[in-house]
Amino acid sequence: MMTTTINEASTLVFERPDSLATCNTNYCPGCTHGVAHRLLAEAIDELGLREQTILVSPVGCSVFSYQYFQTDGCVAAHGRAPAMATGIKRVQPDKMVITYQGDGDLASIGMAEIVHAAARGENITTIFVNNAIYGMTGGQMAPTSLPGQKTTSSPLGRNTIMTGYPVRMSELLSTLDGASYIVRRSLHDVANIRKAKKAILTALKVQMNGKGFSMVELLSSCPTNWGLEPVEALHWIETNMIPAFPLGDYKVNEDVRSL
Amino acid sequence: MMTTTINEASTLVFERPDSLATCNTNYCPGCTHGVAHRLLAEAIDELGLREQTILVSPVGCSVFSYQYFQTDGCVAAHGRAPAMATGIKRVQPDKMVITYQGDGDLASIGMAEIVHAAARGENITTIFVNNAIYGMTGGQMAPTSLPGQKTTSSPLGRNTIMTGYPVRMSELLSTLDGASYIVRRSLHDVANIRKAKKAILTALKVQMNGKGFSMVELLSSCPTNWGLEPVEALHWIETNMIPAFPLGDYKVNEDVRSL
Amino acid sequence: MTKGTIFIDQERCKGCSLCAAVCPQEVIAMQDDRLNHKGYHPASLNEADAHCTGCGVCALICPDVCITVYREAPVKAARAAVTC
Amino acid sequence: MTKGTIFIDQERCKGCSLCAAVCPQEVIAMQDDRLNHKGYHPASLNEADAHCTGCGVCALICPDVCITVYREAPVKAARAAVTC
Amino acid sequence: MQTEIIFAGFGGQGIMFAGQVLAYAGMDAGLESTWIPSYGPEMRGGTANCCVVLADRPIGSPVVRHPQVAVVFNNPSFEKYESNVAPGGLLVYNASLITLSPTRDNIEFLPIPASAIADELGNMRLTNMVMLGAAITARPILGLDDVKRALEEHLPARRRDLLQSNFVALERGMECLLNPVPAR
Amino acid sequence: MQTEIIFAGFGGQGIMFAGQVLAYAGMDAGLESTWIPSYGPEMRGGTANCCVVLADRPIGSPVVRHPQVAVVFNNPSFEKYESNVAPGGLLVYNASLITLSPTRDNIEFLPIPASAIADELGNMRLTNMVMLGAAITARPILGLDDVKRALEEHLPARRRDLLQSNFVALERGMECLLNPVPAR
Amino acid sequence: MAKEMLKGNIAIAEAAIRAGVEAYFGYPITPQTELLEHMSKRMVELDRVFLQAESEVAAINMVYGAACTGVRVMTSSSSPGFSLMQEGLSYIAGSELPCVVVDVMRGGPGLGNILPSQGDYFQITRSAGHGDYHPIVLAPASVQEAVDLTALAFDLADQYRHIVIIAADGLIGQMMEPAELPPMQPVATDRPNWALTGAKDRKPNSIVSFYLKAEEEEAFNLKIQARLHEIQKTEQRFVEYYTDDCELLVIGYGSSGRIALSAVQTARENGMKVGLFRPLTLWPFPEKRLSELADEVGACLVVEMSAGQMIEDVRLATGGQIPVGFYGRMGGVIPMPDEILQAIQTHCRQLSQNCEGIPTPLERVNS
Amino acid sequence: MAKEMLKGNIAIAEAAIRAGVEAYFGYPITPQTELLEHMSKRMVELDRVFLQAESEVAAINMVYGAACTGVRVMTSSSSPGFSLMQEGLSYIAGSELPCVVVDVMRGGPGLGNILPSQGDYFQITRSAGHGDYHPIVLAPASVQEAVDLTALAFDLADQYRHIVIIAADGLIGQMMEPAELPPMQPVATDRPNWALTGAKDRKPNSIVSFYLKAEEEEAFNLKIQARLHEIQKTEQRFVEYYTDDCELLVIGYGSSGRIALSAVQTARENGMKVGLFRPLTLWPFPEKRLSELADEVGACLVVEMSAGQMIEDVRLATGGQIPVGFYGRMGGVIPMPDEILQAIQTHCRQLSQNCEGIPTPLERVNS
Ligand SMILES: Cc1ncc(C[n+]2csc(CCOP(=O)(O)OP(=O)(O)O)c2C)c(N)n1
Ligand SMILES: Cc1ncc(C[n+]2csc(CCOP(=O)(O)OP(=O)(O)O)c2C)c(N)n1
Ligand code: SF4
Ligand code: SF4
Ligand code: SF4
Ligand code: SF4
Ligand code: SF4
Ligand code: SF4
Ligand SMILES: [Mg+2]
Ligand SMILES: [Mg+2]
Repeated sequence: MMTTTINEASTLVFERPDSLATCNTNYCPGCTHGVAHRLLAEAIDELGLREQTILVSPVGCSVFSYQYFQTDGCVAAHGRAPAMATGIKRVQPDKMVITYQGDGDLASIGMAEIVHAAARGENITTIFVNNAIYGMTGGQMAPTSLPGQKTTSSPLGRNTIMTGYPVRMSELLSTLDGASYIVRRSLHDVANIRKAKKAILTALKVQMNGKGFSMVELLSSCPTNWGLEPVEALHWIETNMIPAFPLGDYKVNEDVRSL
Repeated sequence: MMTTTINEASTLVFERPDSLATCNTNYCPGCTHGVAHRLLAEAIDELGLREQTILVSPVGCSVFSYQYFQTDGCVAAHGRAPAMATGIKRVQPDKMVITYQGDGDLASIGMAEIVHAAARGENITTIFVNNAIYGMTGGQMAPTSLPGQKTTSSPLGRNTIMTGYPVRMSELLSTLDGASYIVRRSLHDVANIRKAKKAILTALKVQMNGKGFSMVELLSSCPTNWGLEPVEALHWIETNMIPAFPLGDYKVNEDVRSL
Repeated sequence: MTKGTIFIDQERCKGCSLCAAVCPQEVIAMQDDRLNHKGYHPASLNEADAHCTGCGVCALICPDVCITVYREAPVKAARAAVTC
Repeated sequence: MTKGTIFIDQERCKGCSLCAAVCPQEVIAMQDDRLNHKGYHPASLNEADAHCTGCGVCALICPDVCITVYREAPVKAARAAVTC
Repeated sequence: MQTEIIFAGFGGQGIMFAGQVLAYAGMDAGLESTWIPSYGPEMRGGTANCCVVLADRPIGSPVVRHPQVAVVFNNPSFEKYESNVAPGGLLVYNASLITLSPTRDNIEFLPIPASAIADELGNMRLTNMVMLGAAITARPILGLDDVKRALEEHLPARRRDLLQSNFVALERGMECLLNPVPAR
Repeated sequence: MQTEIIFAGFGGQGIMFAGQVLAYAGMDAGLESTWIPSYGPEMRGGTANCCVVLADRPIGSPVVRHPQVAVVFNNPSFEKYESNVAPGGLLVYNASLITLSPTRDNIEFLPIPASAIADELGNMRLTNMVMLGAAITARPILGLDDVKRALEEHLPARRRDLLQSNFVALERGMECLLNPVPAR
Repeated sequence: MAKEMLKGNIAIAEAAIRAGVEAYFGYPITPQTELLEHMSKRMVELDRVFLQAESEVAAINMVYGAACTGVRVMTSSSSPGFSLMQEGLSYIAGSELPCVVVDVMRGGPGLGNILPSQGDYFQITRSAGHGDYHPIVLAPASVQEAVDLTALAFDLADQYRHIVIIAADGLIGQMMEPAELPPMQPVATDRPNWALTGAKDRKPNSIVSFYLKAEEEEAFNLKIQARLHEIQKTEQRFVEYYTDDCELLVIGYGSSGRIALSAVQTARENGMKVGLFRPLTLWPFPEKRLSELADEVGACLVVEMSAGQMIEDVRLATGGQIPVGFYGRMGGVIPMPDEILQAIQTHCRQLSQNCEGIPTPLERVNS
Repeated sequence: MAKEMLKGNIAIAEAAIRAGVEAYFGYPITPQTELLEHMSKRMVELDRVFLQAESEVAAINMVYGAACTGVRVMTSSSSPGFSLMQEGLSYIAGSELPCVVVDVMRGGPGLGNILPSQGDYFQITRSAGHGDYHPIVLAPASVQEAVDLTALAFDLADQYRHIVIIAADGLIGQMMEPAELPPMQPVATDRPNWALTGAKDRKPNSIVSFYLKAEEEEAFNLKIQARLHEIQKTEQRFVEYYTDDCELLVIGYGSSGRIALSAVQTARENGMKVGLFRPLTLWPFPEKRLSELADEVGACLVVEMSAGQMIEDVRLATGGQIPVGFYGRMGGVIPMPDEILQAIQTHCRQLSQNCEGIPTPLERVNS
């Protein structure tokens, strides 16, 4: 059936990356976790790291991500991926250790572990998928939820007087000398997806070259718990999340620029 | 015996603050925890807060501090003082709730709790006594220990490649919108002790006026575990700690300046 | 304008319609009349008009990596264009 | 120069000698020859020369708040000076 | 007497609500009544199902492995529950969406063009009531009036306007039994 | 046979080391031997003490409530342990620092001007060896040579240079028993 | 008030509100989350304290703080989150503070799954953290019982200045069932004299969980033990069915007790002399009554959604007098009435022959 | 190698190093800290992994990660820190990973104090976290035994892919005693096939502790239970003294067992027919041998530094055959030989009269 649509001169210009497993994901329609997965898999392929990569999945909607990559993997306790990754990396410094974490996982319960991994300059890479909500448990407020955002645990909208303001992890982690590469990107359109991919490549190179802790924060959608259509959800990232979480490079050490 | 040394015209110009209990402290000779205590007690007296203050002591050398103040007090689990204080403050918003924490307590095991208390803009005040070491347990390395600093758990000196760089809490917490007043002071000489006192007064006023989270970081000595005479220890603060932990105001919200 | 085409794995598709939304040529349509086995209305290339340029942005945004892109063009140039 | 004096609670004193170190008049000495009940060599004001000005910096640095300061001066000014 | 009914389909097809209406009706009719959602691995997958048990004595397990009645709205659910229904049981299925055909011969099959009917009534969200109407008619679980009363009392305020059309949907479901689509 | 000795004084007075030397000597002499520091609330307070047990059969508790011998270096320790020593036991105390006088009459008191002697020997840090020398002489716990050998084998390298003066200190402590200071 | 269809999680939350809970701190976790979500709505409406903590560790320490002020305070979680509360619980116990904690148990160990389980029995009843103490543990078997025991939990917590844990599971938490809520209790306005309310016109209060001197710590522990002893004497609670003339006594708590009842009823209908003993308090375990029953019955069969944990308490209570059989399912599998009925039949058969044939728990789960 | 005076904490650390531990992660806490400090020196010398974690929560999860790579890994703490490790331990058990954890127990509950205690027995043996499993638990009574059991711990952990906990206390951790260290073992270079070493020339490995489908989670649990069953059959360890002709059997583990020996010896010298049973494995509890002994002796007396926790295992093992007396001290108070001797005398007297007079544990601690 494929062949019918392809004439001789045609060349394959885009296909599924090898490091991405062929099974279907459990993500909801239009959830950009899937895009984040693809970008990470492409980066692993392009750098030829599949056979030396160990992925540490979080507890969250991406709890299954270890199944979605053709690499070794494990699932950490909620929020503890950076500690688990530290254990793996310290005994196998030659392996690539990557944590993939949601915002509830990384910015709420896992705050101490991510801060200290960064402070130690732990030579691991963190893909931080910030969708401003607890997806897996059904849309409760996250430390990253926006002021006024209605969630199942802030039914009247996030009240800043009672619950404070969104935690901006990239800014926070950038205060640590141990952090070498901390950037924030977005997955709301193709141009930004391209930028995100470049950042992930750089982050992995940081680890390959033993330059210390690297993190790429990705603004991601949760159509289901935001109560939006997938396309609307991408607009919501652009119009609501980006102002609260400005995109950009928050920390890029001298010796990383060259990479 | 006193009277013998005092002639008629003399007036009492300095005495123990009322909020400070009369018992001896368990601190080592020359430990500036004692100075921090006195400053806090004076501030409580001057603002007339003794009868509405609840002090949350940490686990650390200052675990007994609840005994040293003539106020209500409790001892939190190691690192959890901000969470405990939150519980107290939320049900009694009219009371003054103060946590007193060491650097191991606040910057290591208690990282998540202090960051989130600040992020929520919790209306409490934290006195953060940073002596770059775990005093109570016998001088192990803290996240705040200086590069090369010899401790009982870094016998060859803190190795930045393996353990990273000192965590600067004031800088880190200043990235949070919920934090209203974050400053660093030192206790190494009288001029700085005076400045520290003013900062503590301001921090308490921030809470009195419901302006949100306030913290005063105090660079403090640990002659015992630094292996220095008390006087040398004060010099060590000045020559080694201050360069790593610059003194200053890291976050002073608009509405706090007026106080 | 280069000519291209895409192949959509319709059983993998979750009908989120992001591809349709981003296609500059507007040649992707959602099949509202049919459900795939997973119960979604899959996207499909509007074979009728052959305006697909093989630009690949549909593939770049597809969260479920359902789309394979082909293009009538020398490999290198092509790859460079779509790989992000 | 105002004249003042201090009273040191020598049983509370832990002999850290910080007060002696900061006293501008250098009128505080450590009693190396005697131990208090806690086993420390307490500080004491050198009563002999009455150069204590009551400036209070010894009291401000004493970690154990052992020192009370008196000064021959009107109360207000005095307080202002030592309270920090 | 104890009857166990499972409702299964895609999220958004009103599965949970159909079950709750039945459970409420059971309670109001003085029966013991339990409702429990399946909140297993499927959660994310987009399929939803719940189990209702009605009985005249305390209900032990609100969860059942082999329900007497399964009301299924889509192919995956048809596959899953055809095999689970207790022998002699009933499988009510949404013939407008379900393309699979029955394989067992020791249970009864009741195909209902529910989506089509709902479409006719001008609101796809009524599919669940059509199915419910058919189910309670095929098995004397509860009277139509019990269910209507339950709807009346428990339909959330924001849905009140739909009360009448819900009633109609229930009736249309009931009518299907007068001239059933022959099980293929 | 089991002997329990407690050493107590200020931190920095070499309390712990004195105890360890005795424990080592016990081990080398083929006895069962335990040493344990008191690491209780006092820790911060600046006082230090440890307990050594020597026996010819397995030692049950390395901690004892009523030691046979207490070697105390300062007033607080004198107060604390005078009452604890087992009846018929011995209290060796540093008469140069301790100003308190004995109150019990069912134990033996041995005042040693240890600090004075150490001062004489030109190194206050030898106080502990003077006290140890006196203790082992007053009670036939171990021979002086056992202790000397223990010192020789276990004195940390950085302290090696002090070996001889440590020996002297031990001997001076022993000599004190020839002309003891009368207990006041 | 009339009965309504209530979801277990929400019923517990609403019952706590009506019992006058003034502060709730929690963290989302399935299958408990609706409890937190209901609190996020209602507590705010009522102008009481609701706060989603950054973690279960923070939540339990917030509870610790609020409890210091003498108000009724509560948190809830599920197995992994409950594990994270162990240190905090020990501190609260060490400070003699009242609080209520709900554990809606799920499959374990580890991340396990979100399905019903009773695998936390040991952790809840034996050792909510380090040190010598037992929390009071209440185990509801229906939504109505969840409502009733929640009210009781707060009363017991205040009466004994002790932790009360409601041991529920995914089944109780997720199901809807008709239940009647009690009327709204007024929130207590006065504070106990030990509370941290500011040292106004009184000596300062302090609340700590440490006594550096061994003698003092022991004295404190003896005080706790005396209290536990008192609780053991007076608070053993249970429900029994068909126990007047039974040969086989089935024993189960919470969901498994509830399901076992169906099996027992069917067994009775088939003329088997079977009864059911359902503990309401897991600590103190209702050993008095159970040991009495042990004199009357020939054997007992413990049913749990675990590999066999409560069975130890049953064996301790029956002290080897009678054989103790076991039927357990794990990892979110719910034992169905028919399976339990089978187990009952096997045991009855073995009873009529020799009792020794009854397999030990481990053999049972392994077979 | 010759004997040296070794501090318990340091002996355990050095023994672990010689057993080939490749990674240590820990957090300071008295009375365990010397263990961490020794590791900070030696592991770095040997170019192995030492890392002071930011907390016990982080430490156990670092252990989790390192264990995934198939190396010998260890952490150590004391009671409050051990409580913080509960979730992580449950994950490790749920992932079938080997590791060694040392708990140098101190007085509790709460912050308690830093003195010796055995108050964590339940938490260690019953429920290191949520879910159905027991870690293997070894209890040394001397520095030499601490050395020997540490080596054993790593072997058992690898053999069973299971958690092994060394249950020590402040006494064992802080005391110096002559002991002989084993020679240095070479560090294993090969990795098990399940380890996460990168999917080179093989299918990807994954290590998780969850099975969302109930049936799969149950299957996994049954696998664990089968393993535990195996361990129970083969690994029960204990030491007994004077048990050939004794009427009263004293039972104690670790420090209290060691101290009890002095009392038993004195009792023997006074002609009392008393023996000592000292479990080396707390889980599996040496029930087989103990129940044999129960047939021979008239009563037993359990000695613990707690309100009575192991006593439950003793009662389960002796199944009501004989009265079980108790002598316990808490909060850092160490039971002295003379006190235990007294308890022995009381019990012997009661034995010669009627056994019923023996007070229950709670009565005992309260009296
Ligand atoms: C200790 C513990 N607490 C709570 C949970 C429940 N839980 C699972 S995922 C999750 C949050 C997921 O949110 P996020 O990290 O933002 O990931 P997302 O699903 O949004 O991608 C929570 C609270 C848990 N599994 N373990
Ligand atoms: C959960 C837990 N872990 C570890 C400890 C041991 N501990 C007590 S105080 C302390 C650190 C104290 O250092 P810091 O907070 O800097 O206070 P300081 O003594 O230096 O003033 C530690 C690790 C504990 N009590 N509880
Ligand atoms: S719940 Fe949200 S984050 Fe989770 S899969 Fe669905 S859309 Fe994505
Ligand atoms: S150990 Fe250090 S911090 Fe603690 S009291 Fe002594 S000097 Fe102060
Ligand atoms: S490749 Fe470009 S043109 Fe072709 S369908 Fe995709 S987006 Fe449209
Ligand atoms: S983006 Fe992918 S999943 Fe979404 S509709 Fe297009 S092809 Fe289907
Ligand atoms: S008051 Fe001033 S002058 Fe007097 S002793 Fe103190 S420091 Fe010296
Ligand atoms: S500063 Fe205070 S404690 Fe120190 S010597 Fe002077 S008086 Fe004594
Ligand atoms: Mg999220
Ligand atoms: Mg410190």
